[in-house]
Amino acid sequence: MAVAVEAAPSQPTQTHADVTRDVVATLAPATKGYYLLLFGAVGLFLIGAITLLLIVKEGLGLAGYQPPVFWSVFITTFVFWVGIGHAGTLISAILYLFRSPWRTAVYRATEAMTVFAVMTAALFPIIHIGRQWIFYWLLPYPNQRYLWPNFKSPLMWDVFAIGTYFTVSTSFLIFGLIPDVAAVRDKATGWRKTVYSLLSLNWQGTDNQWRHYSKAYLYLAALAAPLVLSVHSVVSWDFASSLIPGWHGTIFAPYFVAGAIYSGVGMVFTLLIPLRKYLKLEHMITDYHFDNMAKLTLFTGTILFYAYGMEYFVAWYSGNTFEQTTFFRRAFGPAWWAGWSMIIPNAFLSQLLWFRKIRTNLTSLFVISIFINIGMWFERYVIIQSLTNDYIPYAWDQMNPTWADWGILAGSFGWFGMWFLLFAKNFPVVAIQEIKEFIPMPRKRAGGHH
Amino acid sequence: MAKNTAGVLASFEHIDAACDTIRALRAKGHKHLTVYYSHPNHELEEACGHHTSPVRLFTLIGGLTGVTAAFAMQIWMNRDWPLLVGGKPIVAIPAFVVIGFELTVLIGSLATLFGVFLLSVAMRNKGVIYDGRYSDDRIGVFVPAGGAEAASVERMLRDAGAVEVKHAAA
Amino acid sequence: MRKSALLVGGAVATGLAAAVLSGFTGTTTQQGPSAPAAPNAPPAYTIAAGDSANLKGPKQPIFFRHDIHAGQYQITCQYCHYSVAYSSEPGIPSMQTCMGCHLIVAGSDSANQKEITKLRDAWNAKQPVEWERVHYVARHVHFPHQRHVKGMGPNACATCHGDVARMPQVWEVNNVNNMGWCINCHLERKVNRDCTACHY
Amino acid sequence: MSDNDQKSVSRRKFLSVLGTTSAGAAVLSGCSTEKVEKLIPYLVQSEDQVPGVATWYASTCTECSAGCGLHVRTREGRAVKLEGNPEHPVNAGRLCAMGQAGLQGLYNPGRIKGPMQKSGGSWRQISWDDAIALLGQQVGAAGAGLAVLSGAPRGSLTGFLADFTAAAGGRLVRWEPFDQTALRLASKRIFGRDEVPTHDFAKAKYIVSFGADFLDTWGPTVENQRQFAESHGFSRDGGMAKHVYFAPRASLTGLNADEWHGIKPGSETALALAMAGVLLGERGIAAPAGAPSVSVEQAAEATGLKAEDISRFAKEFAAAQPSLAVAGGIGSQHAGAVELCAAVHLLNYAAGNLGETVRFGGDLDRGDGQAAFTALQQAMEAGQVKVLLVHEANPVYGTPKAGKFAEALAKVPFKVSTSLYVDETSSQCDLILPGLHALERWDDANPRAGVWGLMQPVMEPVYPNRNSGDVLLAASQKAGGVFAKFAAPSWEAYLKDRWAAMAKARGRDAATFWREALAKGGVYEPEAAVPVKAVVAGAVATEAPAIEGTGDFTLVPYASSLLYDGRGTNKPWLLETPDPVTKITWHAWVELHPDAAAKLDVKEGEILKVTSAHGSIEAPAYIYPGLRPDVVAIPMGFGHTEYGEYAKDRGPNYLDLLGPATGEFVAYLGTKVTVERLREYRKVAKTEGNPRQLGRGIAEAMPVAYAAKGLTVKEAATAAGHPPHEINTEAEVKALEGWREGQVGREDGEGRRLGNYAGEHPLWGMTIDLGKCTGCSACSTACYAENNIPWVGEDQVLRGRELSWIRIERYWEGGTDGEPVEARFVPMPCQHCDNAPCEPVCPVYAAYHTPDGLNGQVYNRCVGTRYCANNCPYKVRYFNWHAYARKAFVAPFELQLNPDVVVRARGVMEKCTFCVHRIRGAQHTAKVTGAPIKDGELTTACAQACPSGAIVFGDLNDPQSRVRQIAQDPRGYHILEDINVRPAITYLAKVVHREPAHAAPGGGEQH
Repeated sequence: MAVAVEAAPSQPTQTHADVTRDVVATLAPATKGYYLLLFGAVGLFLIGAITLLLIVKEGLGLAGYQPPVFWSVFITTFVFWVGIGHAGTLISAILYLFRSPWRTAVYRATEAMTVFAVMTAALFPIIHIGRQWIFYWLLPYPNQRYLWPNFKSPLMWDVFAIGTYFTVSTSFLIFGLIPDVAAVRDKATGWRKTVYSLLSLNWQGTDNQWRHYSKAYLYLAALAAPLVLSVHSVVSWDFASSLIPGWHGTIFAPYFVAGAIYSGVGMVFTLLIPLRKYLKLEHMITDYHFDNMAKLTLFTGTILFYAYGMEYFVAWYSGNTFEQTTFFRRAFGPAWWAGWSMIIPNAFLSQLLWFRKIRTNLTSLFVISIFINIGMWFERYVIIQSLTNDYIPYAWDQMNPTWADWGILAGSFGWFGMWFLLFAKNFPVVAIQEIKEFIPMPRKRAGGHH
Repeated sequence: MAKNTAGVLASFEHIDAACDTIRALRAKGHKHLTVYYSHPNHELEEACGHHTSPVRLFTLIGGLTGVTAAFAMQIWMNRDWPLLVGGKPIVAIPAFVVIGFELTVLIGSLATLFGVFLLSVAMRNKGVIYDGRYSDDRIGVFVPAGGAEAASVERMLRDAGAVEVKHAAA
Repeated sequence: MRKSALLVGGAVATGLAAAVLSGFTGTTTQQGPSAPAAPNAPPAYTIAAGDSANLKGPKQPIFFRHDIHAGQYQITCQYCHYSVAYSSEPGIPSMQTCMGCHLIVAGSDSANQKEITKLRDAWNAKQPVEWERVHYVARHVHFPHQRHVKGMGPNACATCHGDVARMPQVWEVNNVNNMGWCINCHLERKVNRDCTACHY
Repeated sequence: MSDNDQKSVSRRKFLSVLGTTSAGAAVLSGCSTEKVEKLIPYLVQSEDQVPGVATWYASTCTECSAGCGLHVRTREGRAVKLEGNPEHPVNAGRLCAMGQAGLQGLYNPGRIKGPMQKSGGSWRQISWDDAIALLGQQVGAAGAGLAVLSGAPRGSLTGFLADFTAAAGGRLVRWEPFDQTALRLASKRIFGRDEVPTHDFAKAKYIVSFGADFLDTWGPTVENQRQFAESHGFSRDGGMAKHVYFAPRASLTGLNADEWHGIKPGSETALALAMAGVLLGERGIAAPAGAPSVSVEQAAEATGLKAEDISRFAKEFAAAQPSLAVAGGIGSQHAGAVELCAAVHLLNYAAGNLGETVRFGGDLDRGDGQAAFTALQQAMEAGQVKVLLVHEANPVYGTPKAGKFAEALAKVPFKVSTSLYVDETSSQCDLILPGLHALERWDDANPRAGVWGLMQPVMEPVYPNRNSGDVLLAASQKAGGVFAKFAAPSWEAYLKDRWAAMAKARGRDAATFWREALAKGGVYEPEAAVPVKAVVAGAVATEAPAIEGTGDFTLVPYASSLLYDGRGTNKPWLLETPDPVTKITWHAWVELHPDAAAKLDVKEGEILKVTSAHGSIEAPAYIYPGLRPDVVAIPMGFGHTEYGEYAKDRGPNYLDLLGPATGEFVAYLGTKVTVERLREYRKVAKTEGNPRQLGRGIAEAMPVAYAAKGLTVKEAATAAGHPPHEINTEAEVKALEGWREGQVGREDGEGRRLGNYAGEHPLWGMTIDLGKCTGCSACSTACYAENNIPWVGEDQVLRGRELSWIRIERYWEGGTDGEPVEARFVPMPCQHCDNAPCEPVCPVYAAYHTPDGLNGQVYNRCVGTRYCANNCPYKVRYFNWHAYARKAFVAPFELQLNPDVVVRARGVMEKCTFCVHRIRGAQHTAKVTGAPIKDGELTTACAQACPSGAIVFGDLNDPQSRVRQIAQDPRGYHILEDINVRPAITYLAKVVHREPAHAAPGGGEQH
């Protein structure tokens, strides 16, 4: 991982007490602006919910599906959200194993983002199937028909991959929260105290608890780390293991993982930059953190750049007319606009991050991050649109999304935003205990510890 | 609710002081100390001198169960009602690897959590008094001691630099 | 064997969700074809139509006594269910078939006479009797009776429909609209278990 | 079939009740498991109806005047499928799309449910007795003012109508818009025979068509196509006939020609005469007296062809013995049509084809011609017609508006219609006595000398209406007087009498004769061929007829083989089945040549205003390379203002542009029009994506020279200098070779646990001969009928969501930079790949492989992830985006559903099943009877229907089976072979009459 290993410039002025105080302060009663945002999110979510009801009643035909395009916006959005999740796990698990100092301030927020993103993504396999009410047939449960699902199907792999990812990342988040919730509990009063003490599972931070805890945290991180690579690889095999030109690519797994982290970090910027301002965490989440995350963005963005180039090169070099047609039309076909709104933000915009000025300027980062989100959504859209022109020219057709597609998309953002906002106001979005780990405790004798 | 343990609870501000005290107490034969601190800390862990946590066993067993179960399930279910798809063999091991991996991770991590819960929450020593500041910026050392012994322990703790000492009655 | 297999599968698969969901899909406790109906048909054939409401099975417009026709008088199933041997459908006896006998046979006691009168009235009014359906399979299942009768002999009927000859009023002994029920039998007899054998 | 109709009908009533409530009838519950509550027994057990077992009746198709024989499959007393009668001389077991769709006329929701009388401009239901009384009274009073306009096929009814009108001194006019009047008159003029000759395409080794669309609408198309496939379909020993087509627009017939030349409209006569001249010269025969002669140069001048080409055609034509020239199609029916047909007669005469491929004595069914119609109309205008009975005809729709037939009709005091539907004509009448559909009534048809087809009621009428024959007989009794003599108790009795007479004439016992006829579907006797010699009476004008009006474009209206003259437009199957040429569904369009479109800067879908001296219409544009740049073509059959919900609002009626019909026939081709852009758009609901195959080797073709050498497609390509682009490496190819064994091994091992079907596992497969396929789309309509496929309507077709399990792909070859455009048709059903990509991706095994090699699709297991459809390289999987079946099969359409096939619910994937229900049905029977399934006794609906016999289905594991033999033909290839999905369908490459050098197999150009 190409991240700085220089020690975190921890703020000498800060004591452990300050950390606790500042973080607990973020849980203070919310302002009007917060509730406005929250209601906005809930509103979007309701739009999605109503759209879904109509779809279940009337049929998927409400969406813009146009054979041979049997998948479109729903799967696009599904992959988009799964991708978002990855940055969180990367920062919280992999960087933990790498002991990279800059993760501590941001990992809690990104971890939460992961959980909620996967929560959103997990809805889509249900939304997008034709008979939503029997989605559970995808699970291997004993039934009177003696039927089992088909484990050779990439979609089954998906079910397990997403299920595992959701469970593990959720428990990882909650696990990390326990000591912090305890800390909050000890500051809280009234009914909040009771709630938090329930949630803290009576955590007291005894030597015994800590010794199991830190080991377990290490193992959990070790288990979660490969998920960062596996989950999106599995998702990419939904496409790569088919034989559709434009899907059938061996580079898909690394290409998707890089894309996932890229989009994830993009979303982290989009969420953290305003959040930091709103919760007044400037002295905990600093330019130093953003700079490092920007470097991560640059790194993954450059991998994407390479992957895009490689896709075109392979299509040309293979001499395979199907591949060639697909990629030609991706850039110059009827849907050229989608193709370019994928390539420009992802491949080219990310290259701006070579400049430290841009990396450390939050405004530019924020703007870029918005483009990253759009670009990455379109990447998935464009890849899925390969369906418009596969083997049999007679069957070719273009498709246009309808209100139903946009309704569900909006709903997914509402659903995600709703959860994230609720979390940000009720749980410490910065890991108290881990920040403290990097702030030396006062000593009687002079000199650092041996 | 278990009855309280009688003993002395000292709060420290300085980590080196706390560590020295703990070592001293253990040297004097106080085996059942309870040390409170707000974040994972190596010095204190060393001072308490615990062995490595057995939680890793849970992880290992969980992971192994996961991978075996995954393959067992897939192979058995495919043979239970064999259907030809795409000219692939009924038992197609390569296709099963993914789920094999996923279940390893899933059951492995669930087992780990279970382990921690068992060892540190369910089995935590009840009835030992606690102070809210230990989750903030103080280190607490609780020495189970009663009667006369308590007094000597308190004295020693204060000398070691405890900023505050409490007594817990049985 | 299958039960244990299922348990293994269940445990391995997805414990809780599975347990809950299998409830939705009506996981049946019934393993394998159950024995023909218990000999609970009353010895004397003297049940009044009024009682038929208290008997098992849906109440029919005419209290037709399978136990008398098939049991007491030993009329073979195929006499009435004429097409079962060469069609996927067993065939419901036409009113003509009924009248073939009941032009003469008027019934032994008043209760039976009352029912037979109903039949004759319907025949004179040229109105077919609308029987309540007891056994059915879902639309997406094709059950070829002829093939089963051929394979399992003329007494195959009881395997699914139970010992109708002892039922004053027919009830659904086995839930035949239940895939597990079919599969158990096909497994036992080691016969075709291909999906498109029934589903097309 | 019982003799007492009333009784058997009352039986069928209960059968139909039973059929709809039980006996596994496919109802719209689709995959749901809703319970059937009642079991309704028959009142009387029918001896010919067993629940769950199909009963077949022989009948005759009345969709057009060709009079094909039918086998009607009924289940529980409902007709569920129409198939050709193999014994019938005309169609020999085959059936066209229109015929397949006959069922939709039977079960059409637009059918009138009882007699209706118009009072004060609005309809009111009346009882049959009142209706008949009213009719009788009117007819009785009409006297010589009685007139009957009938579009019914020739048969006993026509005979009766003749007597009926004659009795009162009235008139009967038989009106068939597409009868070949010009051809008939030409025969009269050249050979002195006032009849339409029969043609034998099977014998012909060289076929020249001067705008005669014998695969679309000209004559008995099913017979033509069957014979055409016989001569023009390639066979190693028999070679392959050549087909040249001259017309301003390439119809389906034109697209199946080896050479299409869009010559100047009206110049065909000169061309035919010039060719005849060359022939006569070649063979040293004297031209018949009075026969005009045209030099090759003059012809070249007139047509715009090269002189040497014309002589080439003539020489090739002469060299091939026997050959065949045909003319008189709708698309080229201009004012000079009689001259054209006369010239073509001379050409056939010169080539010595008379008695060989052109035979007289057949006397094909025909109407009385436009002259008689005009006379009737004048009488109506003159107020001489008191009572007009319109029977199975829709002249208000079917004649040019400028002809003012509607106005004439209004002048008739009492107008009666026997129409089954409220159409443009019946809605103008005073009394409607809805008749019965051909499948519900007793009737017969006499399409040609020696062929008498019977119709019998195969089911209880859908609505309690009455056979027009019965009605007229009853009315006659009411009318009394001169009509009293029509005293037959019922039409059935009347019919039997006539047949008794026929029996007598043949010295047969009436009862047996009748019974045999019922069983065989009629009486078929060889036509008595009449030898003719050319006696040219009357001159043959050689110059092209004038095209009236002004404008840059000549209007070419043409009849579509699906909608015909507009009678098909109320049948959703025919509207949803794409037009074979343009692939457009549901709505009318205007065809422009690419150059013309470029000149006007018109894009597809732009609404064009086409204006003639007589009116103007508006329809979206479709750019079609098979046109002369100086013509616009418009399909017939659209523009209904009545005729049921399906027919309405489907675009304009081309007839609004034509002038009044003068003379013996309507000069469809003969109007100049101007075309004007309206800058409004209406997306054309076509099912075609990219019409070029981009060198992907989907529709392969090879020159006849190579085919004769027995080259494979790849060899032919290499020989033609286009070595195929090899994707598979040697190692891969080796792997493929070993693959089949591996597969079989697995089937033996684990296949056994899956159980076994009757006997050894068959391996079901199919071959499709592209050399024979004409793209007529009969197969896809048959598939709709067999498999309960719902139609989705125009808006869904625009979204590409049609569910046609077997689609006919039409690819263009050439057409660019001057070279002629070639069409290649590829029927594309599910390929049932051994290595199917759709199967492993289904998470619930809804798509999987059966032990007998089918690609199974279990609807009720499908959850609708649609991955299978994505992963299908042939894109032959179709998804139920909405509850299409529920929307489509409104009462009484649901009665036509095939009980053996599940109706698919919303949210599930569906696709071609190789008619698995037929396979399983045959296997059940085989199991019960113990007799194994013989090759050929089991086939799919598409293969059964195909008039060309291009599709063959069978067991590939049986070395004797026909399909196995054909699959080993050197021309055989698999589409997309390189991706190793191992399809079960083998296509035989099309064979073309072209110089090897020009033949670019697999479509030359890349994208």
